[in-house]
Amino acid sequence: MSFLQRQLEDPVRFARIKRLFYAGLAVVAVAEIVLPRLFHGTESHFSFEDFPAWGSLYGLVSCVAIIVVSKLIGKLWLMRREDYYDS
Amino acid sequence: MSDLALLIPELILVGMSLALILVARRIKKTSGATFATVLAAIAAALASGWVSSWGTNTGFAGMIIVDGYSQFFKVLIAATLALAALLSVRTLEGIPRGEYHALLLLAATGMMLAVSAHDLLPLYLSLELMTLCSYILVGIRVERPTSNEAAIKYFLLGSFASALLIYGISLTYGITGTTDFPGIASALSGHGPGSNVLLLVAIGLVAAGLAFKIAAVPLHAWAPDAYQGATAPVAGFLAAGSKAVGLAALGRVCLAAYGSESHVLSVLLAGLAGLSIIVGSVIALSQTDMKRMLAYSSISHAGYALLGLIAGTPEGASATMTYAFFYVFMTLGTFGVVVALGERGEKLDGYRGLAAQRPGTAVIMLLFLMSLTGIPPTAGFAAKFYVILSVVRSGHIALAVLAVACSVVSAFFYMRVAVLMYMNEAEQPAPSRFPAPVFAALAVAALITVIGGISPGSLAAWAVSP
Amino acid sequence: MTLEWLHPGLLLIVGAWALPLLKGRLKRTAMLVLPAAALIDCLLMTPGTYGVTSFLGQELVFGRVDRLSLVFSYVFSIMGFLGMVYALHVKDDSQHVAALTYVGGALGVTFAGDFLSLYVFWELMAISSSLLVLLRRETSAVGAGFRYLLVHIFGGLLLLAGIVLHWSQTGSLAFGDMAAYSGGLAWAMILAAFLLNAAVPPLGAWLPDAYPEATVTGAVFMTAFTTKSAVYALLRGFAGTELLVWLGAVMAVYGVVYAVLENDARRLLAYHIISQVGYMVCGVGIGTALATNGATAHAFAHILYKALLFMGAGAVLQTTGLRKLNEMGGLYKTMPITLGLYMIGAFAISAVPLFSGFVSKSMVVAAAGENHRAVIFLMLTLASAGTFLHTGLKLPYYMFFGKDSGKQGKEPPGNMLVAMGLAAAACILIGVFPGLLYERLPNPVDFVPYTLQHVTSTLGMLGFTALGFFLLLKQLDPVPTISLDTDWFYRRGATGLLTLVRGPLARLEYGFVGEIYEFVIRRPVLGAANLFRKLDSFVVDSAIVGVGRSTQNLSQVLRSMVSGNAQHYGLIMAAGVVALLAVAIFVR
Amino acid sequence: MSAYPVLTTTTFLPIIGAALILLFGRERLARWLALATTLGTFAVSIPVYVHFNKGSNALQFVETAAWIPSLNISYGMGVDGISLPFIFLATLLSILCVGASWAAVQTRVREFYAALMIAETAMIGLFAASNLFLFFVFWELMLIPVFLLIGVWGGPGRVYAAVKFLIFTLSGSVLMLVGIIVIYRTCGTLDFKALAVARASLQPAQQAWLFAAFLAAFAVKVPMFPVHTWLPNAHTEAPTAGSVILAGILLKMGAYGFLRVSLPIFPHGVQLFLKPMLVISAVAIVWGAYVTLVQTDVKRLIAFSSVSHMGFVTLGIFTLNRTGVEGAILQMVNHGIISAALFLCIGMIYERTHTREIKDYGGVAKTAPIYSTLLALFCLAAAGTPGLNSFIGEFLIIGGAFKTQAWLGAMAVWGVALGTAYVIWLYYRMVMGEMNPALVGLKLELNAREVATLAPLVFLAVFLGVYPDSVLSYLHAPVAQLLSAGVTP
Repeated sequence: MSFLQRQLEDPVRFARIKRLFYAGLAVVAVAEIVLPRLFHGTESHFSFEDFPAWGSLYGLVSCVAIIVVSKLIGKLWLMRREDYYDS
Repeated sequence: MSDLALLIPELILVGMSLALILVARRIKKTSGATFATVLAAIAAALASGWVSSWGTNTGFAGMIIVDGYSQFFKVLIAATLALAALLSVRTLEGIPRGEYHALLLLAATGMMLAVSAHDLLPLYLSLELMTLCSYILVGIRVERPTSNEAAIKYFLLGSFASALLIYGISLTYGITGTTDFPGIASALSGHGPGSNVLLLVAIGLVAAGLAFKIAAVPLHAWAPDAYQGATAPVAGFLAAGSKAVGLAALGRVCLAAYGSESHVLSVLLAGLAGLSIIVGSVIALSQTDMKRMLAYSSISHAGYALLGLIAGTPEGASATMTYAFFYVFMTLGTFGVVVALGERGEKLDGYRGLAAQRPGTAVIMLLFLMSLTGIPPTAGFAAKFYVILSVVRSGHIALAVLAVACSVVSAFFYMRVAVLMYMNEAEQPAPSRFPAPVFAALAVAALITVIGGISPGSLAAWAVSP
Repeated sequence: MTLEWLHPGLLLIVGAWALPLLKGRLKRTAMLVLPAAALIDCLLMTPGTYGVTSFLGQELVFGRVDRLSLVFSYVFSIMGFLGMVYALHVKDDSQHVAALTYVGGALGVTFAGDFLSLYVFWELMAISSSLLVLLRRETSAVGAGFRYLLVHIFGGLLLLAGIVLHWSQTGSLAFGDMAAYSGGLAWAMILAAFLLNAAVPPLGAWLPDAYPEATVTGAVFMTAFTTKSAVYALLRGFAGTELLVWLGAVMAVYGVVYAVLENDARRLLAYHIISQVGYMVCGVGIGTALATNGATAHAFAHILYKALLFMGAGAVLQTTGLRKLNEMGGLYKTMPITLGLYMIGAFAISAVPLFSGFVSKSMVVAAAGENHRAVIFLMLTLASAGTFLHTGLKLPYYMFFGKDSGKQGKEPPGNMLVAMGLAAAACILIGVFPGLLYERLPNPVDFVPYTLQHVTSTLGMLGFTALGFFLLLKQLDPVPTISLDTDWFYRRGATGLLTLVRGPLARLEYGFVGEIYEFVIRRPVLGAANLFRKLDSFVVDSAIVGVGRSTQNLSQVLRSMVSGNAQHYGLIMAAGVVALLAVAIFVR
Repeated sequence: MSAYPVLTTTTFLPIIGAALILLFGRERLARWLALATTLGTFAVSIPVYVHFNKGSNALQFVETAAWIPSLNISYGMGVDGISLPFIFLATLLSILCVGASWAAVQTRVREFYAALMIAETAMIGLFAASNLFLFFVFWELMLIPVFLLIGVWGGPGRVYAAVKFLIFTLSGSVLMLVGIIVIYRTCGTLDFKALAVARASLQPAQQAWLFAAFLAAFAVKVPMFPVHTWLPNAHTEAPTAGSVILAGILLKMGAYGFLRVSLPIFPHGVQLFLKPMLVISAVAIVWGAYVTLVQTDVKRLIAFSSVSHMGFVTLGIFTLNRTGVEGAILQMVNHGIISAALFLCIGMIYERTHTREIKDYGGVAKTAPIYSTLLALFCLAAAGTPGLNSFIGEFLIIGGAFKTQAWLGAMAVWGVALGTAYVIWLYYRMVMGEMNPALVGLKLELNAREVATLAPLVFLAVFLGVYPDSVLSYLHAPVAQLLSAGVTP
């Protein structure tokens, strides 16, 4: 299975993988905007789903949101916990 | 037939006692005297049966009556005498055996006369005979100061009581002009109950005099000291016999003579009974001397026995008779164990670890204790059942509850002996084997205690009130 | 039990207890044959009511066979089979007995047509599953198992109380749609009991507490049955309960949020069980045909891929003994097959098109959309993004890639790989041919998962989630390895956020159930208990014993009054006589 | 119907055995005599179960003989579906007691087995008595043997425990004696069957007092809430056999008294006292469970659990509906089995470790798998796990309670919850977890005799769990009769 290893450890190849990844993302986003409208395949329940590249945006936002919020909660908890353990 | 024929049982006892006194000096071995006494007791019992088989008779101008009631108690007294005599073999070192047994016999004679007395005067005389003998019996161990002290106290208080009794009798005579029971009854039937204060006083005094004999509170003070001072057999003899006789006399007086004042009587007796039960069982809790504890227990038992008489009915009287009968055997049995253990038996601590050393004795003792507590299947339970039944019949349910409540208290001190016997380690060496007569006495007592528990009915046909 | 119908649960339970008698190859065969037989038994069943017995004047139904119970029975017995394959190498008989009993209990619950038999199997599951934890035999495991057992017994009693109350109110033990009794006490208690087993917060904390402590193979079983049988019970009794919609949605997010902070591989997955069950509970709550179908389908798919994920994590734990993410890393070199199979599971749970999660989860989300619950829709979508973030990216990244921890893992035993392979195959099969699953769902399906918009938006979402992940990772660490960035934090002298995350927070999560247990159950109960004990000995007892004591004291007093000299006695007597006379005269 | 007086034989065979043991019982012989007696007793009782007619609600195998003609009190025996299970239990547990004491009792063996046999007679007789007088006689006969069993062969605090037991029980029973006498005075009979009719002559107020009087006796024996404090001492200090008899049978005597005497004879009294009885039963359940939770002594823990469990029984009885009462009786049997089994288990391990402190145990499972398994079974049974015997009993009782008043049911469930907690917790601390160093090297595993002793109880716990009708079927007729004729004034 040295193939995967090579892909990951050789910086050149790794950089290529990253470029492919970004390219893929772009393709996906575009596809999401274009294809449904092209083929009239929209069966969205909510207006906000019709926003261009809704899925991609929401994915990004929610990912960030989750990480930040969770860490925030973590922090808040920590404060309380520390008090808790001191008392 | 001659009036004397009615007194055959008494005559037998008197005769034997005289014989013993005559040959007293010759008697070296206890067994002879014991044997003679037991023989006389048995003879007297049989004779009383024979005499009463002629039906109810009065003699000596109606002063003596022979009926089922008297016969019942006479047999009981004979049994008391025999058991006491059997138990005495252990405790006669340095005591003139002949006189001792003669005194027992005379006391028994007095008891028998008392139960068949049908007139206040012979009642008084026979009770005096009994009491005088018992004074000496209590004090017979001259070498012991406690014994003498006990005798003196008993004598002083006893004469006080006799005075009360005779005073009551004289008052009664003053009111009714007669001392003979039917006479009194007929005289009283004239005026309404409670009308005559003097009569009430008379009744109170007579009741007090007789209550002394059964050691009912508040006339109980003599009993503990007397029992403690006396030898165990004598104590047993007093506890059993004196109580039986006192109850018999009370029963007859209440029913035959003062029947018309039954209301006052029942209140008096209820008071006596209640007080005796409470005081007896409560003070017994904190005793350390076995005989003293039994004295207090006998006081409370006097109270239980009195419960039957409160009703003032024949059923009540027969309940009391049953109680007295069973009580005699269980208390004599208990004293018998005390005797059997000798010095060790006198103190409660002496019973530590007895079960491990003498299982048989312990079991018998446990039996008597159960009976005294009133736990089935023993005679004591049957007795309690009868008296409480009669109390309930007479409507004093509160008194019944009090009685059973106190029986719980009594359970505490009786079972403390069981605890000592079974649940403690022995501190003293095992008691020596006890002589055959004592064993016989215990066997008889135990047997009756068990039979009385298993078939209490067997006695009922026989316990007929006057 | 009627002859024409054999209860698969009974088959497994009885078989389980026969297992220890067998030896070697024969035993291993039996281990596989039993669940296989159960599966065949279920497949051969035709809808109807079987195994009806009368008891206490009530009718007990051990076999209510309809589309709903059938589809659950299929997946349960399949899962039983996979689990046994995965556990084939384990030597400890009692684990197998417990596991098979557990599966049998789940099947029993599935086919129970009345509350009494439901309760019986319910308790059976609780006990056997707690054994799967206890049998790891480490102090931490015993503690967790004991807590797990207590929690479930509590739930069981809640259920029992509800059942008995329901029985005494309606006089019937039949288990059906409870909507008619909605709002009643019995209804509430039964619902609460079901929710507890479905690990709905705040009643769900037992799950991440216990599952990571279970045996490697036991955990695989546990992921499948307890929560999903609860989902079944909810579908059966509480479909369309509005409360469940919100509980489910919250649940879905709750699990995701906790997963961020999680450092223990199996506990992270455990939180994702909660998140995933959230979808099902939400579906049950929405209660439309599509929603209940979605819940059922998702349960079906979830059992398979979650088992696969736990198998993967278990394989790592088994071969390397590692459970902390920050200790792992670089395992892709030595455990590529495990990695591959795990990723299939990860894609499935993340609802990547062509994987089972995609075709099931989307039904629930669509149902939420269908009856215009925008907030729910968003929450569920967010949760699925989070799912991908952790199960699909974070976990594999730290476990298999990331900085090489130097731990030399090796591929797990063959039977484990086979089990994982089968599970993975199932995930793909369902993903590619959703019809296989759809035609077995309780309600007729006209749902098409593969629409352009759906596929593209899903891909977009997943892709950009990944983007976000890598961006934040970059922003977090100059060097793309986790342990280095901790070094970096230390060097920067910052307050060591991650150490805090890994220290107290980990403690918080390990302690979480412990805390609930401590403050909600143990302290108050034991406090009251101690109080009562004191009262019992110092008040009640001494009150009664005091009577006796006082009697004895009275006796002492009276005794001391007995002086022993004659004149006092005489005085007493005289007084007594006077009293007697007074009474005599008075009472007339 | 069998030819010979089966009940009398069953009842008095043990006492004959006791006599034999006392007369010529060398230590070894005493054991064998006792075993033979108990087995024989069980054997002669078999015709009762064979010929019993479940359909009838009347007393069966009736034997009567004149006893105290002057009071027209007769000796009467007879059983119905309510008393039958307890005769079975008594005869069975006696055998197990002999088995359990085989090695445990080494001092004064003769007296021990004699006391045990007398106790057995009392137990059987109580449940077989068909009139109140005999009932009371056996009731009291139980007192002294158990008193001795606790006080002589018991643990360190045995004397206090024994005396406490004696005084508590006696205080209750003497009031019952007065009650009996009052009944006799008013109704003129003490025969249960006759009383069912003659009770008409009891005034409501009188009935209330009578109920109170009998309550005093029964409540102490059960024991119900405020007067339960003798129980922990007695159970804890008693030797294993004593604890088994206490928990297995003696506690049932009180509850049985309610069913046999109070409900049929004082309907008005029952109605008057209904509320308080239900309340103190519920209190007993919760109170007992709480106090149990924090016990540190194994035997004491199980003893206190009896308070809670018997609370269930009285609760069931006073729900006065078929479900509750049948559940209560079933639960009496169950508790008899389980608590006896638990005491046996504890006794067996105590013989090896000589400690009753829970903290001295732990990790027993590592060396004693069989023991741990059996104990687990009984613990689960005690916790009311479905499939084991307690479950159905508790289920029915709670059902009955909910029928009466919901909050009672809630209390009961709370009791079950706590019950489960303390049992499981006990098991967890004793058997699971790390091995207690003090136990290392001890041979904790059971031997064949002990397994044989527990085996019947294991069987019963499972059998009654899956087939409770085996007991319930006996109850339907008499309970129906009790509730229709009895409770309704």
